[in-house]
Amino acid sequence: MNFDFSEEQKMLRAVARKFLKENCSPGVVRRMLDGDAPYDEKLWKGICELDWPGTAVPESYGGIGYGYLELCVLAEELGRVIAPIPFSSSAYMAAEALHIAGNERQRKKYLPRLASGEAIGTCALAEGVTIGAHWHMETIVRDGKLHGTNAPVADGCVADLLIVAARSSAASGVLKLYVVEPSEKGITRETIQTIDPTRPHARVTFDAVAAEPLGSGESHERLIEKLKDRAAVLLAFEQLGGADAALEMATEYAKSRYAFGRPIGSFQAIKHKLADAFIRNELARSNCYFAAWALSSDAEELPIAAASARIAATEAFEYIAAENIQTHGGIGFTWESDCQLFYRRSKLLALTLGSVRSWKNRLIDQLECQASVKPELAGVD
Amino acid sequence: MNFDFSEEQKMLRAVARKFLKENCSPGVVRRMLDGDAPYDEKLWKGICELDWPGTAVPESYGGIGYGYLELCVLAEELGRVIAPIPFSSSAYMAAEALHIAGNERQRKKYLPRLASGEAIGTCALAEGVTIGAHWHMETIVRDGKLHGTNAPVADGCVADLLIVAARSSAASGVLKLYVVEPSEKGITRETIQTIDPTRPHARVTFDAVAAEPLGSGESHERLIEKLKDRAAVLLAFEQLGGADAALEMATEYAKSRYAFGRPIGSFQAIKHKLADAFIRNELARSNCYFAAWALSSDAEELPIAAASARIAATEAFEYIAAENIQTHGGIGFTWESDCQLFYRRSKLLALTLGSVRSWKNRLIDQLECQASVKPELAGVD
Amino acid sequence: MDFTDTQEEAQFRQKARAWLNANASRSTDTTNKFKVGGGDDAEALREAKSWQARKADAGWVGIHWPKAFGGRELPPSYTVIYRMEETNYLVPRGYFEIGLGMCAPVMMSYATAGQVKQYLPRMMRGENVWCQLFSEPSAGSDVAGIRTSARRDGDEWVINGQKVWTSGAHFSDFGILVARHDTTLPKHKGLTFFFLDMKSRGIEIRRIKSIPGRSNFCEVFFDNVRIPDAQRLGDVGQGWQVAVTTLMHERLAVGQASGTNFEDIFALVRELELDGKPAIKDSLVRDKLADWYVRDKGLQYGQYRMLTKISRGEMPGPEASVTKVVSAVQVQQVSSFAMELMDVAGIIDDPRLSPQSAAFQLSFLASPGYRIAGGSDEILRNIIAERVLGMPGDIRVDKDLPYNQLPTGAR
Amino acid sequence: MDFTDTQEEAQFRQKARAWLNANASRSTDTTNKFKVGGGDDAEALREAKSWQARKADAGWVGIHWPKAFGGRELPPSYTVIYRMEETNYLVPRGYFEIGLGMCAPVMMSYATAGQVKQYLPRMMRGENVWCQLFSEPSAGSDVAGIRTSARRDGDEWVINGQKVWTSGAHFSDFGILVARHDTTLPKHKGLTFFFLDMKSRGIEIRRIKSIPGRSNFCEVFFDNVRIPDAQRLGDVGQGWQVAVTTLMHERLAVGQASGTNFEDIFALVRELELDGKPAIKDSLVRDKLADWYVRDKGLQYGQYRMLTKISRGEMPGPEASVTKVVSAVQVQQVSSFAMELMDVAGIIDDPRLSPQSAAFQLSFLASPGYRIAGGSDEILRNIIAERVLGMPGDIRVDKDLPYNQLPTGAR
Repeated sequence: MNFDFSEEQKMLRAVARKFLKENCSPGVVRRMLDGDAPYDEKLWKGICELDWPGTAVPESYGGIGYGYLELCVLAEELGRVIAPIPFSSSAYMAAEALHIAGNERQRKKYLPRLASGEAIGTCALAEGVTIGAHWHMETIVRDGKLHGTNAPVADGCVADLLIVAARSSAASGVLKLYVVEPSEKGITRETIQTIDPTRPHARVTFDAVAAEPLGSGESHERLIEKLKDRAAVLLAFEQLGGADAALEMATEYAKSRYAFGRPIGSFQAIKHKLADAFIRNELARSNCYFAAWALSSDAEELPIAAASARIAATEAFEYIAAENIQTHGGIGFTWESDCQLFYRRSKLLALTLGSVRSWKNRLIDQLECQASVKPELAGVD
Repeated sequence: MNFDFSEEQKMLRAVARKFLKENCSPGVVRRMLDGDAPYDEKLWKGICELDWPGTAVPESYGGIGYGYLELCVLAEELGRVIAPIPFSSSAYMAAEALHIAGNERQRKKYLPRLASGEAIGTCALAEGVTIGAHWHMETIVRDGKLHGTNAPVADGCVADLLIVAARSSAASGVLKLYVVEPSEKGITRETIQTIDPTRPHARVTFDAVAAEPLGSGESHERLIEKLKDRAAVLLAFEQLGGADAALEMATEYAKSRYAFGRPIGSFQAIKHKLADAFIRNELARSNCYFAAWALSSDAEELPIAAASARIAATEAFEYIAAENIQTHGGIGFTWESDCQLFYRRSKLLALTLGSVRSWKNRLIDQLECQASVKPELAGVD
Repeated sequence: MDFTDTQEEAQFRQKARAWLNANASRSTDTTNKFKVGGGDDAEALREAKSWQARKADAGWVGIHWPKAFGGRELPPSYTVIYRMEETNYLVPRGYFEIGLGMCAPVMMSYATAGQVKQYLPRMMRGENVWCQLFSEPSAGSDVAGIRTSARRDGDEWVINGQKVWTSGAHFSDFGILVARHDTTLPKHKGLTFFFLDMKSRGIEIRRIKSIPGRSNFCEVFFDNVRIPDAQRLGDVGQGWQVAVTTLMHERLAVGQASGTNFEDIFALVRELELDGKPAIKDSLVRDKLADWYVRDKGLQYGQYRMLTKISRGEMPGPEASVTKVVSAVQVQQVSSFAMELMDVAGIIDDPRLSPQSAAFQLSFLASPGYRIAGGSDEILRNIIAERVLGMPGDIRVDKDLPYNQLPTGAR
Repeated sequence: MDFTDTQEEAQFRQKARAWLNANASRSTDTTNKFKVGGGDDAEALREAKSWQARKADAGWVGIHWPKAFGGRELPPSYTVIYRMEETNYLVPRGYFEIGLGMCAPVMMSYATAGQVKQYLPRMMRGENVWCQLFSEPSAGSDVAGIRTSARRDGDEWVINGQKVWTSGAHFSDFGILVARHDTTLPKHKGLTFFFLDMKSRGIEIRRIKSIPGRSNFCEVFFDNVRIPDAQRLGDVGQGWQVAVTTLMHERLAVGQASGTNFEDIFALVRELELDGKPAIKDSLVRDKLADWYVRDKGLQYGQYRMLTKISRGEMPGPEASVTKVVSAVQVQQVSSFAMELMDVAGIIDDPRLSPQSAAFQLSFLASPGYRIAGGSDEILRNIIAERVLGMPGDIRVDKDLPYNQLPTGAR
């Protein structure tokens, strides 16, 4: 039993934390809130120099071939500092999509650029989403060309490479992933306003855009599920990191802020609130660890593990992001306070890849499926 | 605006409270837990002498014709003391069923006996309930005779009069209410074990039992809904009374119990818990008052009001019944403590007439219906 | 048990409604409901002042005030009736409530007859806007912990320090202020109460930007601001008692935290689809909707109960804290859940794209403020436990110590 | 990151499993899972003792204890491995855990070599059962507030007072006890620790009946009970420290509150119908199931993390409080919700009628106890906040006062 990260992975964490402390202070994130930059270029450059985008990309495709546990470590650290960079879009989504659905030529062509950070990739998976009364998001392939609108697409305006989920217009309606270069004719990209401007999202419109299907052209329904499961684990680590950082921020404040002649952290209303946050974070951490194991070992438990990690981490981060503001009181509600960074990001991450509702459905579906196969509930045994 | 009980009703409350304090101490309720009596005879006699069972029965049928607001007041007071008597079965259910579904002859025949308390009535409405793997509860009428099993029937073993919901075995499957005297041949009644022995329930089996349909024999689907709505308001008042009493018990204990050299009520963990209970009780009270108005004025808002009162009162009573034990700590978990009386009763009442889930469904159905009729949400305006 | 007005009340309500119909437009369900820091430009202020003047001239201001102070001396329930009616109309809000609800009563109790005559009529007609200067950076929940100092200098007081969360300070003409005149006394005993001209020299006002963006909250800095001793309200050292009575006057207010609530999400789920069915048919949605409806109605009917008390001449108790705790938390829950129902699109807060003009997203960003402003969830639970249930107070380490010897941590 | 045992651990686990297979029957999912105050008759006790003797003889008791004390001196992780395996079998439980988990370590630390030699082997083989006498009617959460007195009389101590919630006192042969030897000292300083023969003259034991019925908890009354000074553990006045270390030894325990949990309700909703559909297709049910699954697994994986720490020789911290808080509350939620799903039939707790032999109803009645016993929800949150997060303690009014001057209310 060695249910923990290894010493090497912990060293990677220490290095990452130190680097991010120096290069991704709250001030860096705030610049995104107050300005128009699509991401922090200096930070992005820095992590590219450290080869982070290539962490889990095999060396044969230009990565450093560390593995997914290392990527989980980095995700957690990036989550802690609410990093304003397109890392998740590029490393968890686009590179993974190429990795699991691309053919050899496509991998050779795109993965090295993504691994080095020279190119930023993203996925546009929104399918059949209706926004408001008029905006139905759906992308269709007709005569080999993409048509339709996709939103919200993370980093859609800056991506050098788009992986788009689109359904063929034929009666079969097969869902496939397509790789698109945004320089193609017929693409319109515009930033849309979201609750977390530190991670900009776009609406991308396709008007007869040339696109190449990933892989050998079979249906990707199951691969997209797999892609989401895998990315969910990494996003859950980002959430876990954010939840830890928000709890630390609240705890520090509760210890140092005095009211009624005593630290507010000596009031049980505050203590127990933060103890509850700690409990949620621990439950999230344990589920995340299990999911990291499932991801890194390509275990059959991945769908269940990913959904569980996602549910627990969403619950944890949303709770403490809100209660961190409450612990701070009025000052926590000001624009100047860093509390809002966690609050915005927690909700953004909670809805990325689908709401917790959709993950709960996936979890129960999988558990039902498992239970109908085996008489007893499966587990690690 | 006079959204409160009248002075006369408050006087009735004061009298009732005094009477019940003297005649329904926790010791009286505990005797039911420890013994086998189906109800407390002395208390039942006492309230019959006060004419409580006839509170809302018109004088023409032997009642005292006060009205439903008065019955709400009594329900709340009986709820406070967790009264171990068949009042709800007889007054909210059987008498009401006769009142709204019976014909003149049936009312004349049965209501005076119920109003005086000379007879105890109850309703057996469980229909299509499946308990465990083998027990499907359903009563059908074949050739004018009742067949089947019904459970749980409150006070089923002591009732002198059963009102039974049964479906005709014909293809129409019309649901009707039937009045049955338990002395009829073919009836078997046995007490079943429930979580609250202070209000015994029975399983009643009908084997070709002679029964008389209430009223003129039309379908009673809607009348049964109405019967439940009306009874729900009264049960909500019982829950409200119980919730208030449990909160008072917890508050008293928290003020007088010392730990760490101070009253435990000075710890925010306890204070805020009980403040939360107070909030729930207030929300329940306000919803109950509205439901009392709807019941007493036969308003079209009754279904919504009844469901709302039931939902709020269930939430309130279940919360404080559990947290009252928690506030007491170990002593609250002992058989000797009166905490368990509230805990058991709160769950019993939560499931009587159907779970809160079924009431939420009824509420939303009604709100949908209302909204599709009116463009704006209705309310008291 | 009924909702019927007395004959007099019904007449009054009818008149109010008639006047409102003639002078304002009715608010429909969800239109124009959400405004961020609405009316912060000069035009909106002018409109508000003009509305207030018409309203005062028509007799709808100071309804329950003594005639001596320019009121109609009707029972307080009439004020509530007018307010209930007014909530159904689109009228300027957020300018005069603090003046009329808190500053006016304290002036009536503590100012001289001459001062009352000088200031109240203009306040009623909206010619002057008033604000309230209590909270400080180091004294939020613990209001009595304020540091802003008042030093006596002959016939004047010299004020130094900083206030925060002062609503509308930037468009206010006058304000009421608590300051500390003696740091060697225990915290509640060293306070003195004043009113002052917000245009006085040495006052600097900065708008506070909050999470959802612009707000009407301000920071107010005092740099040797001079107030005549004649503008002291109550005795020297009586400031805490004066402040407490001021806060009690707010109890007549009808209203909950603004933001998306039951009716908004009810409308949403009647339109939205989930798993191929109308969202309102989904049992999780129904479960939550029912809870929210019941709480919403519980608060509304609770206000009827409060109004009934007021009609009888009783003062409503701190039970009003219930409304604040329940509604603030509910706004956060409702908005958060609505966003979840929108799934990946829930993050979009562009009013042109998101349902109901992104009202849920906006409420989500604004809701943390509701849970803090006007008494945090935690303080209100303390109030309910102590003042309603009679539970013992927290252990106090700050009651009897001289203010300047109180522990303040590393501040 | 893996769940693989080392080669040695794997061998050990294999041996444990083989022995258990040969000596006990495997527990299936929900059968025989719930017993109220199980094994309280003589026959069950005999069986338990016989089982324990076999287990000890086979080397499965005291796995990580020093060889000098009769153990195998393996790393503590081996004890955890054995326990993990044992949870899958139907074996007698509830008799020896306190003795081996709490009394034995304190004896090893504080008793003489002769005493250890005299008592430990019999404890290991189950010949003697031990209990722990800490809680009192007026000292539950506040254990240091105990009143039971210990008066020195020559070479003996005379004990008077009452203990409560003593698990298994009625079948115990020995017990460990904290008592107050001096009421003029502050509460934590006037305590002294002993072990004693539970058959001593002057001890009266009464079973406690709890909400769900019979329990193994007892009240123990002391009327001039005499204990030789040689049975004092630690110095006079050192009782609190000895008690605290005793409580810390419990941390190795693997386990959650018993009672219905995720797997039980998962089985229920796969059978039950709601609104004409399988209950498991209902979105409210799914929402709750998912939460419970995730919490359940979070605790299970948390135990793997703890085991990993133990394997490395680290002592697990007070994080174990998380398991207790989460699982106790969850049992109450799960059982309550399951009853709601059964609708009107949910009140029936006849094992012949209600699903899963009325396990949910029984859990509902038992669950309030889980939230209190072994540290209430509130105390555990304090522990997490203070010891894990490093937050300040509550304001203490009782630390330095002499015990006999502490406020005790009306008692």
